[in-house]
Amino acid sequence: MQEAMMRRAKELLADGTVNRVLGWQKGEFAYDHTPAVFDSADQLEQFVYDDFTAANLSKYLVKETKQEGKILAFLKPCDTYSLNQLTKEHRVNRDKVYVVGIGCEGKADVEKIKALGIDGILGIKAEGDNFVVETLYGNQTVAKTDVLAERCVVCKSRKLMTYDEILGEDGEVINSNRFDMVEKLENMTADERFAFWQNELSRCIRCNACRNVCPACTCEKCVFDNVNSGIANTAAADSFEEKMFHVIRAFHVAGRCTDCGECSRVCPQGIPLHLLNRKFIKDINELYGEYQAGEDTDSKGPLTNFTYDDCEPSIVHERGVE
Amino acid sequence: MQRIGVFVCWCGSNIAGTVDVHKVAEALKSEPGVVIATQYQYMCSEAGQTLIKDAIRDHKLTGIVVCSCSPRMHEATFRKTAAAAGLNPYMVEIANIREQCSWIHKDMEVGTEKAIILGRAAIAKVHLNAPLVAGESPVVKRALVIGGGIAGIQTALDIADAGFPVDIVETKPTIGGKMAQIDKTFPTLDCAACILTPKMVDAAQHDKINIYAYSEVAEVKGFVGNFSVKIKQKARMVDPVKCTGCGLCVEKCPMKKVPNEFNLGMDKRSAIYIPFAQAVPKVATIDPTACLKMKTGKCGLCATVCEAGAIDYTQQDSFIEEKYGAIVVATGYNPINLDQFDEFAYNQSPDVVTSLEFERLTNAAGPTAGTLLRPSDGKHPHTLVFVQCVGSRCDGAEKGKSYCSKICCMYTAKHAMLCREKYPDTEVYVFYIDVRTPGKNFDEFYRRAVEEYGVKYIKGMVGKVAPQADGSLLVQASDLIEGEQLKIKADMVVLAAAIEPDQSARPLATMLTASMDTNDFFTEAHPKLRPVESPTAGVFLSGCCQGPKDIPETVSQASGAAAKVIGLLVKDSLTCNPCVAHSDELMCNGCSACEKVCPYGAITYQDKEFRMPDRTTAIRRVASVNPAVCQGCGACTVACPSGAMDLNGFSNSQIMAEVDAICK
Amino acid sequence: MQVEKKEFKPTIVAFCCNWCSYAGADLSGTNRLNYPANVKIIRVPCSCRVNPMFVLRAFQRGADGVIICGCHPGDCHYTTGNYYARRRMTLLFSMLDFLGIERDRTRLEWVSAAEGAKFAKTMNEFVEAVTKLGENKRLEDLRCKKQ
Amino acid sequence: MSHNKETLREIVIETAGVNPRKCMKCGKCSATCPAYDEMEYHPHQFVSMVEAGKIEELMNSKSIWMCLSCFACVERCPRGVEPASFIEAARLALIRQQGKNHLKAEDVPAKLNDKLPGQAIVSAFRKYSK
Amino acid sequence: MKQIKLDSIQSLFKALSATRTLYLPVDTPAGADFKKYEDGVLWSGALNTNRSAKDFFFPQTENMMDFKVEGKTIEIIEPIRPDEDFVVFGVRACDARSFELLDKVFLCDPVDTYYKNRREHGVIVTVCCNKPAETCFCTNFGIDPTAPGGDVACWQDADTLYLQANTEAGEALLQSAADVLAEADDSAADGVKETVKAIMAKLPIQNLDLSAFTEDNLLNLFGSEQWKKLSEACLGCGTCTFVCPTCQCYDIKDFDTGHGIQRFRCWDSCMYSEFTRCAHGNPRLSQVERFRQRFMHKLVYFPANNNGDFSCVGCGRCLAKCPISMNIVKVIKALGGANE
Repeated sequence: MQEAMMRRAKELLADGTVNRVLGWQKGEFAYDHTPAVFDSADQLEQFVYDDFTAANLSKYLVKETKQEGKILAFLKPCDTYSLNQLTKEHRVNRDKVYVVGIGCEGKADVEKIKALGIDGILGIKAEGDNFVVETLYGNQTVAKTDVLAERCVVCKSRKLMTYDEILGEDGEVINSNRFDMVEKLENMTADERFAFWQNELSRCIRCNACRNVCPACTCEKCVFDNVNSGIANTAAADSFEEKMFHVIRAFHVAGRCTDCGECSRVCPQGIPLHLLNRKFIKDINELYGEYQAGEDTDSKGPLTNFTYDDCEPSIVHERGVE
Repeated sequence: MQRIGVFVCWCGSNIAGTVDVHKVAEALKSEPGVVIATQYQYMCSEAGQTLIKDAIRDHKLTGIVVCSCSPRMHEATFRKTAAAAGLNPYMVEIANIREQCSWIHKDMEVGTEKAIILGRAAIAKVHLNAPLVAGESPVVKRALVIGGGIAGIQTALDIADAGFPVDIVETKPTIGGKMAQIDKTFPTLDCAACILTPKMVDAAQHDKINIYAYSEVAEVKGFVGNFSVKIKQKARMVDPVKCTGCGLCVEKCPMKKVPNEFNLGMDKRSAIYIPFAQAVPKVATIDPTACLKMKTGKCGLCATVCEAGAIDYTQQDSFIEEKYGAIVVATGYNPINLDQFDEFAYNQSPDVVTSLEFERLTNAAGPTAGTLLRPSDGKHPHTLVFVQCVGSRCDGAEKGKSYCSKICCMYTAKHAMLCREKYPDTEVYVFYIDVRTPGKNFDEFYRRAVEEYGVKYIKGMVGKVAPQADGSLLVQASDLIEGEQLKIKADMVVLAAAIEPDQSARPLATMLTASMDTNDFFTEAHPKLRPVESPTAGVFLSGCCQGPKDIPETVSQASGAAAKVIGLLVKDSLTCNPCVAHSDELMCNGCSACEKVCPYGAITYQDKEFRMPDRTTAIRRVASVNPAVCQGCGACTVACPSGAMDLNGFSNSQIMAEVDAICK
Repeated sequence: MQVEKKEFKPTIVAFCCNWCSYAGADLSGTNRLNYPANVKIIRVPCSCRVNPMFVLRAFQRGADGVIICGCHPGDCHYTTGNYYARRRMTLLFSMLDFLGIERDRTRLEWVSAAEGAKFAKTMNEFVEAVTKLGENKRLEDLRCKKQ
Repeated sequence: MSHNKETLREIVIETAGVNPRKCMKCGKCSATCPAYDEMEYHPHQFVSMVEAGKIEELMNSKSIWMCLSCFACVERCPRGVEPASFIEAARLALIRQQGKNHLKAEDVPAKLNDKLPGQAIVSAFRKYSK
Repeated sequence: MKQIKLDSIQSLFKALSATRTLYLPVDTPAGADFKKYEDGVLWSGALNTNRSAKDFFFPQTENMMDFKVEGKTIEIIEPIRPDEDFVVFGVRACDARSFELLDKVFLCDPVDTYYKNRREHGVIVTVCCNKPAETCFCTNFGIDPTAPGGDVACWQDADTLYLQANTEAGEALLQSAADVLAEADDSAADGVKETVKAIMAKLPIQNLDLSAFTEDNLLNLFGSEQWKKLSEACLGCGTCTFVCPTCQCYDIKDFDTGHGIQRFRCWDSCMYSEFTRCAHGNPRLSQVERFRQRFMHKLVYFPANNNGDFSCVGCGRCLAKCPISMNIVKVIKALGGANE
């Protein structure tokens, strides 16, 4: 796949279709690839695509499509949802991207490998359904499925939503069980839910990684950075501010979040932030009809829309566990 | 830091009875920024206002808080007071310590404590108030009237007579509307054409009126005082400037079998036609669905005979864009489709007609040249049955309309009376549920039909009309007064069909962002006090588009709407409500969320070049709010994730300051 | 010495739209219909002006309950504002519930300008419900607590 | 034990499931009724009698057995009042009277009029002709 | 040197926590992190904590003073300085080194009294690395993980923990737990040291060429073309700074509590667009500049002012946590020289 992508990128650079390529650059280790823009065939020698090229590249297109010329972007199905949503919100100029859609079977999560007790990873080789992990302390073999990123385990869709051409196979929308954990929480008592979130959110260090990586968070100036907004802060001074930040952030992306899972991927404290977004998605689906952000570029989002017979907020009382 | 004055009103004992006003003033005096806090028996009185004005001058106040009754009561009063003392009127905040405090609490301590908190909240808000200056937007001194019936014509004439140019857009080839199809008018029985056609001519000849006949509104942009409307002129295939209306083409046209819509299909017309003799503009129109030349390319006879050379088969729809300060909707009505009222056999017998068809059958210019003849065999009818409330006053929308169509009682009385007058040999029955005659000389008119003309009014409804083999109609009805079921052998049955708004109204309402009720009648801004205005500023209502009306009422509403339009157009500019949304362009993402929730279409986007924080320049899509259109609801401010959108007078920081003060 | 137990009086913030609910509140005053003094009203142009941020802010600053009142659906002065408010608040309330915050601390109610009695009744009920819950502990900012 | 006037009225209204107050007294039901001439009380009167609480008069009237249940009145009524439903409710009220729970076969009235088809036959036509 | 068997380590923690608060690495769903020791809390054994021990001396938010506002009067209230003694157990050599660097910032004139106060109340117990990760590169900065600093240094082998006091405070600490500790030979930990050294020799990031990062080369480095490329993917989040044991920037803010003002400081990140914003605006307007600032500070400005000590201890947290996997090692390699 990596070779095919590099070849295609070089062709498209050569024939002038694009003048830059957005992809991933080889990292220091086997798993730490960095998103990068390549502007020559020479630079493309550093290009990498494997089980660890997990970053959603679509957000970079906000900036990149303001530059001269067209850029080639290699996008996974997840990323194409984000791109559509960004196109809908006029944040990305779709005409200035040449999207090569790439099929995706799910990405591996190095944290999961480490969680298996494997330390000192020097190299990772994919061999069939397994990874052979070379470490300071000897070689180990793990099944790919055991270290699949959590968001990929409950993948909602392997279908590319927008592309100019496809490399590999396009997939299908999956009837996933991604709401299971949300449902599990919903079925807890309020006390249990409170304890759960208190524990999770208390670890937050307000590094803003979740916000800054989020393809829905592309505000010119975030309310949390804006001293005039009345809620700006750089660090959560107490548990209220932890909740405030995450609730408002989730609310601001409600109806726009494509559920790409980047927020949880990048959280240095391992907080399952995607559950907040997914709660909104689940509520929207249940209360206002199925809606998948990023499926198209023109529909009205659920929060900029209404029907005359929408449910009343008292529905929150009427359902679920107390 | 603001210099704030606090003025606590006793409102006699209304406030002072349960709130210790002295204590409130004393407590609020120590709030930051407060330089004077005082109390007085009646702040809204002349003396109270003078007290405020003096304090503003003496203490160089930059903001004032009045602790008094509801702002709904006296906010405007105190704003004027402030303005009179040279303080911006939007630097005034009211703490509602009467309706929301003294009147609901009995305990002096509780009331006083709450009044202090409400006062603090108002002080916290006024700290963040900014002087607001109402913007102005220029008014285009031209009006558009949509619909060329009597409502539209009257409105246009009145506006034009006041000296403002008016355009009438009429979808039919001629203006005149329904009234042109009517024979006589109640309760005076003068001939409709005799009173309408002079008005049509007046309109056509008025130097301030421009008629776009055979045209439709395609797009409306803009806002009160400054609408931009795209009008589609449908292709007539005839040059209206060259055509003299001589009618030779109509005479020579070989295709003469087209149902004549002006006579409701009861006779035929040619493919090129002039709807009726007094049509305005009197210009021929080619019906492309019937014209042989258009359909097969063979014919072209009209072009050959036309001496003016007006025929142009290649004509296309054309578009005109024009600016208007005001728009009047006068789209009128239509009788409802009677397909679902099978019991009246409307679709089974040509002798069952609607009242509008009956008008044509009695009209001298109608298919029978004014002689009442049965449509089926052209014979003179002897027994006529009129049925009222067909499709009106129905429960639920499936079977008909829930409302009373208002005009049927009177025109049915008129028809019945005219029938008896012209043809004394006829027997005329009117079946009614109620006879509603609340108009000047209306009941007298109805009584005349009964008393002088011997029309048989029967309380009860017709249950069934069955066409008989001999061509007669068996009408089965109940007579509720006599308590019997009647079976009448009639020659004709006339149905007073309910009326409904014209189909064009709904899409038009969408274009105008004007609201409608469930029956597709336009909603008025206030049912009693603003009956000729739509809630959408600059859009006015005339005639049946707002609800069923007879001619006199339509004409008065038309003149009323005209008066409102004139009142708008005489202004050179409009003062806007300054409490409107505004977008901080540096923070705007251009994501369109605000635009999607704006009920007024007040938000537009433009691409602008900006110097970005990283010193580069970039073209960014940013929102801008048109302050003349924005009504200040604030929906956009919450839809905006970056907080670029804020609302004057109710800004995020102001509301949060109030929250803080209350929760303190 | 007997320690007198202080009765808990919740702080309630009510956001009322200018056209219906604020007028409804005025009417309940005009009709002298009592409701507890802990309810303090903030006038907003429309229920759609209420930002979830304001609701959280109120809790942060020490509110024990927040209620939003607007025109009945279909009666919005701005035609559609309350429909947006309804969706926003439904989702916000659901999220707060998801975080384990007591459901009875938030409420949205439609009160027309003619419903002074309903306004008073709603406030009485709401205050009662919040009083039952006691102090807001789950969404409090300790720094803002009165010492 | 018989019901008092008020409860009987409520029972009939509840059984019928329609609101007699919606009637605007247009008489279209009676105008359309094929059995009109055979009746002592007519469809529009059924409605006003129910509203006025004159249920016993109705129950004792043969008119309720004259109704063919053809539903023409239901079909034509512009207000959705359904006079036939009241007639049916009055019949049921009669049948269900305490102590008279079971209508014995011999108590079922024979054909009241040779010219009229039996109620069951018309009901069957209505039911199966759709 | 003292020793204690690992199977009775809880008695050590009990003893240490008897007189002061004890913090030690505990397993969480997202790796090990410092937690307060209480009955039942288990030592993770993992030393590579998510957050560094810096947090105990320089917490993310810290109250500085209060202003009580009543009407128009303002009263200043000094905060109560935490005077609780505490021990941080299980600090790695690299993290322990970070305090030497932080001290240079906070304890030089003018002294940061808040930091100083905490330093005076805290005792650091280091533990020799037993399982270095591939991201570890402390040796490049002259740190010997087998000889960790702190007040007390520890080494552990399969069944025993060896403890050695480095300072007086360390001595006192060990004294307070003397009951549960046994004497050990001073060379008892040598085996552990050798094992760890052998592993360290195999670490992938070794012998980083830092020769280019000198004061003389400052302008060349500052003007390097590389920064643009390196910072291209940077999200501008604060992860690297907040997990970093040596980052020490903070912002001072006022919080209106409704009845007064609380003046507090909280960590700030040079990666943030609002960092060091002042009246005229922001001195570093683009992410390239902000990115450059962070690494120039760590690798050039700080050493230039501090006898050549780099402001990086090679703990590897930023390597593991950066959302887009850009880090100081990649920067050093791009600007300083290649890995030999």
